[in-house]
Amino acid sequence: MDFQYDSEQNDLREAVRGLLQRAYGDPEVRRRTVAADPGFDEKTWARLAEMGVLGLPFAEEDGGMGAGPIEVGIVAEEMGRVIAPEPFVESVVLAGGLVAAVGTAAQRQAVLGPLSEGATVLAFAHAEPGTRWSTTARGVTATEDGGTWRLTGVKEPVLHGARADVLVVSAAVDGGTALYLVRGDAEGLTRTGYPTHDGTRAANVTLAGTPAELLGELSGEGGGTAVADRSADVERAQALARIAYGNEAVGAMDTALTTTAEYLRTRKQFGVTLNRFQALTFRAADMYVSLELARSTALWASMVADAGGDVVAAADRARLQTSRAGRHIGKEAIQLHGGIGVTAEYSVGHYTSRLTAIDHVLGDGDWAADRLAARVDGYPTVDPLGAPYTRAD
Amino acid sequence: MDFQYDSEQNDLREAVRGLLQRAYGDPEVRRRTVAADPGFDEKTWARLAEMGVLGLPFAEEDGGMGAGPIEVGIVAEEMGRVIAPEPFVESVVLAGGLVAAVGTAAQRQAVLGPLSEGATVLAFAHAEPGTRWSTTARGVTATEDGGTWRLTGVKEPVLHGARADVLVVSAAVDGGTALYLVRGDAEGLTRTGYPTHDGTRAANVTLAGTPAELLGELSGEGGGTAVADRSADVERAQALARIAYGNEAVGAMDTALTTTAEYLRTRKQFGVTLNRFQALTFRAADMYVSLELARSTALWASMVADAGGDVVAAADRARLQTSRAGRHIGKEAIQLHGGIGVTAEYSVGHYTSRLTAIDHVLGDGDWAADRLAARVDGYPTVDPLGAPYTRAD
Amino acid sequence: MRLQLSPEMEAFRDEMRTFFTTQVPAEIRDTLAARRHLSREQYVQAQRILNAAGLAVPHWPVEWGGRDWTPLQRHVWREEMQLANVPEPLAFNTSMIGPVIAAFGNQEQKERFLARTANLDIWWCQGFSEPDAGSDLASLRTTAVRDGDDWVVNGQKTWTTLGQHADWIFCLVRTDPTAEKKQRGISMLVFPMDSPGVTLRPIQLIDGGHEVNEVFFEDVRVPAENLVGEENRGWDYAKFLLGNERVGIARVGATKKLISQAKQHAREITVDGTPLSQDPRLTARIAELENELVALELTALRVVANSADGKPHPASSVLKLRGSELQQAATELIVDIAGPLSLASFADGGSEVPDWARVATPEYLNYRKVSIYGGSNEVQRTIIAGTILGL
Amino acid sequence: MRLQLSPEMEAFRDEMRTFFTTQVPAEIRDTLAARRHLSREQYVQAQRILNAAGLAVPHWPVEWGGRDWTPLQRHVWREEMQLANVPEPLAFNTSMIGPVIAAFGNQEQKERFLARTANLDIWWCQGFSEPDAGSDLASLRTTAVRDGDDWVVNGQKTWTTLGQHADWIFCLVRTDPTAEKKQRGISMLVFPMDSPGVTLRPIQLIDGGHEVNEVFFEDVRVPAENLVGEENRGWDYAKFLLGNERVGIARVGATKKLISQAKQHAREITVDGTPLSQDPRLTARIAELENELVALELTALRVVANSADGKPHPASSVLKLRGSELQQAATELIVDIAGPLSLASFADGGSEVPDWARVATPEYLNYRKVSIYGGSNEVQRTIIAGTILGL
Repeated sequence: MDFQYDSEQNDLREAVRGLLQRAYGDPEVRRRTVAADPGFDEKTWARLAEMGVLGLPFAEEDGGMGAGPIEVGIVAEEMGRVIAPEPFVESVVLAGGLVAAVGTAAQRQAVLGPLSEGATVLAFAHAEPGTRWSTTARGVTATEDGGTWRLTGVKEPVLHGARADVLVVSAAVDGGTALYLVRGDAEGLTRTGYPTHDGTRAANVTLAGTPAELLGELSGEGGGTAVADRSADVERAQALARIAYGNEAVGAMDTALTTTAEYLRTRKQFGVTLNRFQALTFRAADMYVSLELARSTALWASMVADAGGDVVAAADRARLQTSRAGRHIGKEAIQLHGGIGVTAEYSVGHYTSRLTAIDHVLGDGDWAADRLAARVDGYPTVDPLGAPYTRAD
Repeated sequence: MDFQYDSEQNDLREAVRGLLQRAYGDPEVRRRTVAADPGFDEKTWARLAEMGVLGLPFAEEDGGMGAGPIEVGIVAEEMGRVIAPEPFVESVVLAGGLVAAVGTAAQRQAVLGPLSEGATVLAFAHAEPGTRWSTTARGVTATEDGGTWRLTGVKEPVLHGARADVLVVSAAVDGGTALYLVRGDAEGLTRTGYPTHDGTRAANVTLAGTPAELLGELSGEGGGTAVADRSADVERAQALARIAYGNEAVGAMDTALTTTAEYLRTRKQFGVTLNRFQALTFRAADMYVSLELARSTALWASMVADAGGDVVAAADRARLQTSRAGRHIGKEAIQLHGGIGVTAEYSVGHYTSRLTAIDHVLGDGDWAADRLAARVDGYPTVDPLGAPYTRAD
Repeated sequence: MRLQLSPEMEAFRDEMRTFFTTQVPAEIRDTLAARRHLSREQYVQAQRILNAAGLAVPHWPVEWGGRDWTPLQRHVWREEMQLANVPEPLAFNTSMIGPVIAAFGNQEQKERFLARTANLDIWWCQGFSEPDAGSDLASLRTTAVRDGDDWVVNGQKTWTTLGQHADWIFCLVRTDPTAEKKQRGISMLVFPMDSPGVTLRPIQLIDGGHEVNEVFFEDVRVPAENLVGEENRGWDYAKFLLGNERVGIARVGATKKLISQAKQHAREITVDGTPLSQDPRLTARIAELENELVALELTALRVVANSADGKPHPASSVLKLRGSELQQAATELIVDIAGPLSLASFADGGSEVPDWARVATPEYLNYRKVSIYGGSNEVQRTIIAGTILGL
Repeated sequence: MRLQLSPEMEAFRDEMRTFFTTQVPAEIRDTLAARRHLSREQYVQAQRILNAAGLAVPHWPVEWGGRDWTPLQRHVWREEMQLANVPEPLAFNTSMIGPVIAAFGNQEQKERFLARTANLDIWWCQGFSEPDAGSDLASLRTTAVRDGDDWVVNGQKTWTTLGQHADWIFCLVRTDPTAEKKQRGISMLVFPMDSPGVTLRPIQLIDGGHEVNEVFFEDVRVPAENLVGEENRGWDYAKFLLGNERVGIARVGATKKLISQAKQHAREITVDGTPLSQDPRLTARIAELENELVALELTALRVVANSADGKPHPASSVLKLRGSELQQAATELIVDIAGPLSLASFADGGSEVPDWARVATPEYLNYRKVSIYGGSNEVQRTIIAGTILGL
């Protein structure tokens, strides 16, 4: 067991941090960037590609860097530190991750190569209005007609769905949930984008007989005639995205706490700086406790993914811990700032907004806790260094 | 609507407070009293009887004072203020309340008269090992043989069960749960008493064909041949006891907070009194908030009982609120005292112990919350001054 | 001690309920129910309807439109208004400057301002907070220097709520910089927002909305007759006014409304085919919140019942503290019910996400303010610890 | 970065597990598992078994019985010991006075004390806290005045844990009352508990147990050779020692054990015929607690992994704070599972209430101490705010 980053990982962190500091070291730049479509900076996206960040988790033969979940976590944490609006988790980890996991070799190369190069943005169109955090599709159905798949139904909210060049769309088929590639300029595709509260973009994606390409091979006997159920792949890709979001949240919480501590050290009230008020400094100390516990859990979940352990269970743990910590730290960061904390002109409220968004994309803390609760009676104690989190090897 | 006590009620409070202050104003006296069986002071019990307190809720024709739930709440709060160990709630409100609600006129006079006079102690033998907070009996069964009822089974823990002169025992019969009077010296009755953590006494009560008197009339056609199910009466009597315990808890919390504030004002650390540490005074302020919200709810629940409203629902609300408040205040009172708070020689830990006991006798906060939760989707908003808490009249 | 409302109070409650649900336009109430921002015109329209019926300033002196109600009547009036989604009369007018002028203003000021203030003919805003003062209000720096028949005001105010709609401002200014205690030497001036030298800069909040402002004063000339009460007594008036601000700040009715909406929304979300409203964790959470709210309402009623002699009940400090926490908890509950739909904050046409889910998070973020403004929860704890517990 | 234990560490863990579960008498482990008090003899027996196998003082210098283990090995050793319900070597001996003597004592003291301390031939107790000092340890008043070859000690200590079993006490005493800072002028003396002038008064705790004491000193003569290290440097040794005290204070293994017991107990309680272990609220509560515990364990491992250079990791202050909270939460959980059975605290023969339910509340009440002793949680927050956040 070893909790130390190696030198390559430290180099990666430094490089990404440097790039993002240059881009968003001034919070005003981020504010301006998210104010205009597409809600992020295409140049920064390109620079991330140049650095290899956008191909980080993909195999080299697919155009990627062949790195792993630890490296993904490092990037995500650094994104969170400046709440960079580029869709790293959404596009690379989640949508790209699905293509990498399910796609044929040709699909992987066709989609992941341009993604890694920064030439395209991917989005995973899976959420459906009126329900929540599922691994299956119900509201969009797929039918095959003369060798062409056509999708019909509504996906919303789809993060970065209006900007995306390629959409990975989940759809109900006989036998489960299948995944499809849909081009942004496909016929019968209507996308209505809008900003989310944290400056991200989301969209309503309406499909009306929209042509689509099945992601992955057909399965079944005789060379494959059946469409495979991909809900387990969705579960796993979402778990990896939850872990990445956990690391992103840690980065955001770290900055929120640092900003708050700095404010307490410098802001004067009643003739003294706020750090003379013990009730406030103790609350900052509690924020630190939440942060470090969340950091440990997010880091560990990345290591579980790296070790080939039960990534779904680990992601639930990370989700629960970072959800609780994110709410605690997000609320307290504003409260300890007082009035300025709720203004858009000051940075800390944007961190709270981003933490709130992360908390609702792929399952909140209560949701994760309920999944964990359903299993607690099945084992006596948890060993985070043992099964099912580490694979015997 | 009127939240003011009338002058008689204020007089009652003053009288009870005076009596209990004389008895337990020195916490060391309470500590000595609970150290020896029966765990309370028979003289104080007699004085409470002289003051009319032990017959407070019973009809005058049954030997009581004909007072109501408000007066019961006043007494209970004053008991809590000094954590008086006399079994007012257990004997008068709960066991006595069942006799008053279910008993025949003859039974009421035979049992409640001596209870009101302080000549006897009653106990309700209902809890059964291995289960919790039920309105029904399973572990004790009743059978009739030649006009005599005999009970067999185990009740535990029965508060004041070893000292009690008369036990009200619940037992399973065809058609539900019936109630019986069992004399302390009945044959086949084995009682093993022991102290509880808060200095109260409880007992294992084992019945082996023990003769018992059915409480209340037979029901059914033809003058009555069937034994009535009394689980609704048990529910109602327990609800009234929960409300009384809520008031008792408010008294105990009030003293715990007062004691803590006094300690913060006088105890010196690092050269200054503790009230110079804002982190501590803010926590005391939060204790006050918990106390006042719990006080409002306990008082209101007494008023609901007085108004003939839905006492079970009101008791659940009071139980939830005082459970949360009791834990909060009990824990913080010790923590803010530091080491001395966990010693038996100092009073505040005993308040925490008593609050913990109250929290587990008749249902804890989670239990009450679940009962309330089962109903929340059935109404849009709660009106504490409307139905079902006030009866239209 | 008696739980039920008297028949007279029942009738009063029915009267209020009927008025609010039938006399205030549905469009205004629906906007508030949907938790969307009201326009200036809607505020004015609603208040004038209330004022015409004598329901805008019942707590004022009878001479100026008050009703001489009992505290319980006022409580019921406010609760029913909130439950009916009727916008409350503008606090700056009816709870702040109005009562101050009624109590401390001269006869000319009363005649000049009170009726128009009650009717929202004048829209008032508050000039108290300053950037470097925060919770330490008394350290304000805006000055007013006497010059002939005028005061000349220079300085800056901030957090001026709805200042963009305001006709007039009531302002704390330092008139005696040499005073020994900083609380002395402060006076209260009132003047039009279009006075030369007044500029307003909007402050955007994290929900994207514009409800507060910075206000700058550069050599603003204010006639001496616009001094309220006595010179250098402004701090006393501010304390009087902030005491009024705490009235009704528990906002029990508004939070009840949020919870009842939350229950409705939970029926619209399904998880694996089951409505979220049947999820035991959610119902348990609602039950806990509702119970806290009942406890708060009962505490408010206790305070009301025991403060008829005009002295505030000690427990009244609980109302702001817990009231703000419960408002925040209710907004958080709705975000969590919306779940992923809560991301669609600024969706417009073409979205299938219901309106309530769109506004959920902006509202939640905006509501972080309620534990900060009007005396932060830290200030409330200081009051409880100091005044009540003697710490 | 790697999650798995190395094969060597796996083997080490197995070795520890096997040793603890087979070499320490079941009677002792069962007593601890039942959360009953151990006798003095049981403590001594267990520690001697560990010491004979080199498992009592692995963190000491190798010369005195240490093993030169990595921090991870020590962590695994402690965890496995707790999971196996093996009583840990007496902290006063192995984490406190032993390391101090090893680091600061003279050669004669090392030879005189260390082996017997490791083997619990001497049972040590701690004389630090005083009634008027509390968390402000440095304001201690017990004095030692030099008189010929002796120190003469007068004063009073309190919270002396298991002092009733102790052979010797290590004591902070004021040797220079004129020192400018109160932290200077303090020295550390060791002396037998049966020295003339030492008296011990038991303090009963709220669970009815006797585990702490007051210790009074009246003209106790202590030979000068019993001064540890240098005169007036005692505060440095105390800080060194209290730093050690924090090691392992997270008590993750012990809390894990409590939670696994709680799960078992929940299967024994039925509600309307259904085991409590299937109650969604209970399982959710356990899941939350378990997750917090995993996070704490991982944080302990991070601290361990990153403190091989001897410098404590900043996050180590989290361990005591959260560790105590989780221990308390676990004891509360068991009380709540026991429900009404938790009232049968001091039941004996003739009761059908299971033993675990009887001890539940006394243990819960007793455990309120863990957020107070060894540096209260308020002290921990002060450290975090000051040292880590710079506040």
